[in-house]
Amino acid sequence: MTDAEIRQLAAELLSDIAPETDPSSLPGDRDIREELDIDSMDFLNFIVALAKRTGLAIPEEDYPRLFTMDGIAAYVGEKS
Amino acid sequence: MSDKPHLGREHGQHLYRQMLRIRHFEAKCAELYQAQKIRGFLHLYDGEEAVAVGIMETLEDRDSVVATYRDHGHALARGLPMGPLMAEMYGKVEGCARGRGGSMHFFDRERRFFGGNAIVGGGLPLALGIAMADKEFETGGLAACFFGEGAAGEGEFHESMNLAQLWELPVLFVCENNLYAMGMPLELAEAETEISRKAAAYRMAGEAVDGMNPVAVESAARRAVEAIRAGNGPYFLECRTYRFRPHSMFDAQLYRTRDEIEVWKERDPIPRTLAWLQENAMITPDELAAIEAEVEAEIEDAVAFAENGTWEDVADLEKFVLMDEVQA
Amino acid sequence: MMPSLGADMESGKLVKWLVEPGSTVKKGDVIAVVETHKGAFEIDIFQEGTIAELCAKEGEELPVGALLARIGAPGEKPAKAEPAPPTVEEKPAPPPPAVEPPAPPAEKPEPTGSKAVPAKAPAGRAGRAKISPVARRRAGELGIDPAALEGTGIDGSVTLVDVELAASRSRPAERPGPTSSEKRRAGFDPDQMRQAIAAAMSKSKREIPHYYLSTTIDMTRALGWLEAYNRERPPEKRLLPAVLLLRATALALKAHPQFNGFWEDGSFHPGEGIHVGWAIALRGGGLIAPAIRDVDMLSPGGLMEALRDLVGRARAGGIKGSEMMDPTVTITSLGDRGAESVLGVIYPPQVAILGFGKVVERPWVVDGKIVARPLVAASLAADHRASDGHAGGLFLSAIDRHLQEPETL
Amino acid sequence: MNEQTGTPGTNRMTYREACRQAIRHALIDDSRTFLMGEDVGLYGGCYAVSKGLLQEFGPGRIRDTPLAEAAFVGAGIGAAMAGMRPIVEIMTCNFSLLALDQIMNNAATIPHMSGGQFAVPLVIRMATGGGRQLAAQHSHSLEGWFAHIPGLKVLVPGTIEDARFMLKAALADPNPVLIFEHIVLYNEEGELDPEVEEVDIAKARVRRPGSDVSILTYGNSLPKSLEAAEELAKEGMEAEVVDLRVLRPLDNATIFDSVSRTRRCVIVDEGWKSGSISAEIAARLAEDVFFELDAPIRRVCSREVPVPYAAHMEEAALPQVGQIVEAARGLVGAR
Repeated sequence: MTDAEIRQLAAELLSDIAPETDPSSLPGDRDIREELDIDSMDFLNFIVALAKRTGLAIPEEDYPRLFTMDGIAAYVGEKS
Repeated sequence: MSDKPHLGREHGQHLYRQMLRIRHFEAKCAELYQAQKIRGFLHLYDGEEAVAVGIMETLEDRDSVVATYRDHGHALARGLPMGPLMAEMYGKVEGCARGRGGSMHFFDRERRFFGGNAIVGGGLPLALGIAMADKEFETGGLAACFFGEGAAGEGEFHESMNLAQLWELPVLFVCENNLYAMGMPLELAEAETEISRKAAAYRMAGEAVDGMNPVAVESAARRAVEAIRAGNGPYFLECRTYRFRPHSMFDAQLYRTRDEIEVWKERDPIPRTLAWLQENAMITPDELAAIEAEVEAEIEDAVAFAENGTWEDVADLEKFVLMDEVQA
Repeated sequence: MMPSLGADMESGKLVKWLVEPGSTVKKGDVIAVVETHKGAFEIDIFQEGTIAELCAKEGEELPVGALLARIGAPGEKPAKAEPAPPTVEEKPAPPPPAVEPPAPPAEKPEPTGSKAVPAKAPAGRAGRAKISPVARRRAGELGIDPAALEGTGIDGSVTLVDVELAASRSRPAERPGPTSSEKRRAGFDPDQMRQAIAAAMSKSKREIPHYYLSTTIDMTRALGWLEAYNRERPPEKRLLPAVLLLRATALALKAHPQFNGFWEDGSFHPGEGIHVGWAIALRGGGLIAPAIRDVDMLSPGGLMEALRDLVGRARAGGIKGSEMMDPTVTITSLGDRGAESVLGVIYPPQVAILGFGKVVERPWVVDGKIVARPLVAASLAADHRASDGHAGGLFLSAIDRHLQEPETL
Repeated sequence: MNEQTGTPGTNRMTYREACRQAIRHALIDDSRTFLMGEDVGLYGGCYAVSKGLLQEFGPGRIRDTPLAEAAFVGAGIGAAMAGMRPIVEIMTCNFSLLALDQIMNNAATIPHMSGGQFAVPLVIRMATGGGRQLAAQHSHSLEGWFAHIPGLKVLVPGTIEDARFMLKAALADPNPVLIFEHIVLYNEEGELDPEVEEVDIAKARVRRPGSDVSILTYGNSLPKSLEAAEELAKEGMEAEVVDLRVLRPLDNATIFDSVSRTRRCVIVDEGWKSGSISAEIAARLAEDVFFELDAPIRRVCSREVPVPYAAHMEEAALPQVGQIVEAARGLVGAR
């Protein structure tokens, strides 16, 4: 997946969780949890979905790398 | 009327004109009532004109008048302009009470006309209060209070007579004794039918006078007013009179005979006064014609004034239920 | 009798009899045709029996209520041709075949003297529920059927508070009529929810004498256990710390039941089961706290599933009314973001609410040494009518103790 | 000045003294004002309200009248129409019926009927109410009757402050104003706020704020209602006590506001229920704030009997604290 595809996927998954937001317009360095007001359950659901779509395991200790769009893009790009 | 040798030509004509104004005005009212221009109760003064005219001749601007529901004569003789009176009966806002009172409730603050009162006896206490104010403010004025002989049956009459005399208030009580309280004959209503004698019971000065004779009424009223202004307290005048027309427009007159009415009509003050003026060469045919023409013109103008009047805005219905201020 | 076929019908003309004396009739049979100013109508019957007599003649104009025919019991002989003396009536006239509901059964007399018990069945007309004007208006606004609510007002009437409470407990999605889809999302109207929260919280602060306790809990062991648990599992099987907080609280409640239940009618009523209301913040504002039932009996994995399901449905507007009514206690947890501590407002008629702040790394003294530890501030807001501070302290301690033994959760 | 003055030098006084001070100051302030009525002078007033005033102001300003209610009330009306500012005292409101023609047919109607030409700036004071074992011709509360009549203002001072200052506002008003002083209140004593020098005669007042029920009342039922509110407070119920003060025109705004907040209402009125001011208030609430109500409106009124003489019977006939407490308590249901 390209960087853009990863970002697009992440935005799609996030907008399922926070339907009233537009994650694609989010600056890449902002904490999605703050910006999209998603809590730990939402975040976990995002991880579940992301793992399913990318086939990645995403252990818990990696969660902090997935708090920003830039982080997600880098993480998924690197692992896949 | 030889007992009034000093009646001048001008004054005699004036009395006649005043009575004629009332008579013809009311004739017009009766006509307009049947044409449904005037509604409600309409009580005509026909036959009693000499009383109002004779009394009012003796009053001054500073004096006050409290009238009854049969108040057309009082108002006209007091000098209320005819147009607003007619407009009042039409119910127009240009009426002397904005069309609020109608025939029975003429008011005119400027001319100290404290209203036609449609509660028999209800006006007497008001006259007392007005007289108290006259006394307090030392205006020298008096309150002339009209009522019928029927009022003598009311407690308010007796309370007021007593209090007026007790406090020596400047009140001229004018009893218009026309023998019937609506349909109730005096002799069936009162144990003492000489109403003026009731005044004596309260130690009040008083007398009975021929109410069909304006000159007699006037001269008695002069004596009364003089006594009151001298500070002697109230004075009681019983004016014996008669109304030729029914009590109101819807009255079959079952309580009196046509003959009785005819007998009284021979004493009608208006033709009698005219006859007297003519006998004594105090009026020329031209002068008479002029008076009649003037009166007719005034009535015509009054009707036109009323016809051209306007209806009060319904939005003002509650206006003056509570007053915002006391007028100066 | 001549039936009233409309409010404006005063009389009718009998056009035709379709039965004759001796005819057997049953409910629903058409027996005559009546002409009215609105046209001809067939008259059917609500009784069984035999036509004893036709009293009205064809062509006759009769007022509403006039006798048309007499019906005897099934099998009864018709009257003889000559008219019976009018004073001798074998049977009372039949009831009019109108669409009146049967008279309600007589209410059982309420036992007198039991003043405290609100009369449940109102004594109003025909068993109609008593609903106060403001309650009726509010219920209309909220789309709630006030007649279905249990009234706590005078004479068992449904009052404003009853409606507000019901609104805050149930999903007001079945609101009839057009809705402003702009404002509504996932079955909740934010304005209505705000009103419901306002009502419930106002009532709470007005009526419940709260007391507050708090303690700081070292989460090292719990989170360590959780990390190990999650490490072996794919994301969808992993647990959130909330599961441990829920379990620890539920187990502590088993030992401290005075915090699990309701204050009603002037006394404490323990809850049947430990059903924890989990406060869920809705996206864009608002809050609901539906129950996770029998938390003490669920495994961590089962609880996590229940929690995920509940949060998902809450966000989607699919909470059942019963889930709103069930909680015996409430927990509000701020998760991994937000404030460090929270002091809750009890949800009446519950008697306690637990508050957990976000987990923070702070200096902590362990064995005389200052070390960094993940800590959580746990608070208890409890109804002083139902319990006292000492018991509350013991309860909080019990939660702490359970969190130190995560493997037992 | 006399035994009702209270402690000299302080603002503590009885309701009676407050009424007297009000009259006294009115007479000092305006030479057009005088007091007129039965036994207001030599006798000092049936309830001793005007005691001492004859000596101070003389018989021209303190006028004893014969027993002629129609004449002296009517004279008051006439004097008011002619520029004076009379205070007419009717010994007890039962006697006002002898002057009802004057009050209703003249005072109340002439301003409107004359098309606004004649105002009637008159004050009529009368004693009202029961509780002194004066039996059925001296104990009734007829203020509600008079509140029926357009053109009148009807005041019911329930506090020392209102007794002291309502008269001034009434005399300043261009309309006929009736003031009903409750006979039981005359002996009530209280402190006057030295800051207060006048009161309005338009608004009801919340005498005790509360959130759970509104008790709407006036006159001698005010202290009873305040006492009832204290009782209720012990049970955790906060009653708001609204002193109506003015029965005509009723202050709808304050009444509606209070009931809309508490959503429950008890009206306490010493008048009878049938066709009464309490009925009027209940009707207005039903008309205008029906959808704010959370419980039926309750009324605590006098029993529908002529007030009897015997103490226990009189007590049973008049509204009492216990009934008010019970009525309010009954409104909150089981919650």
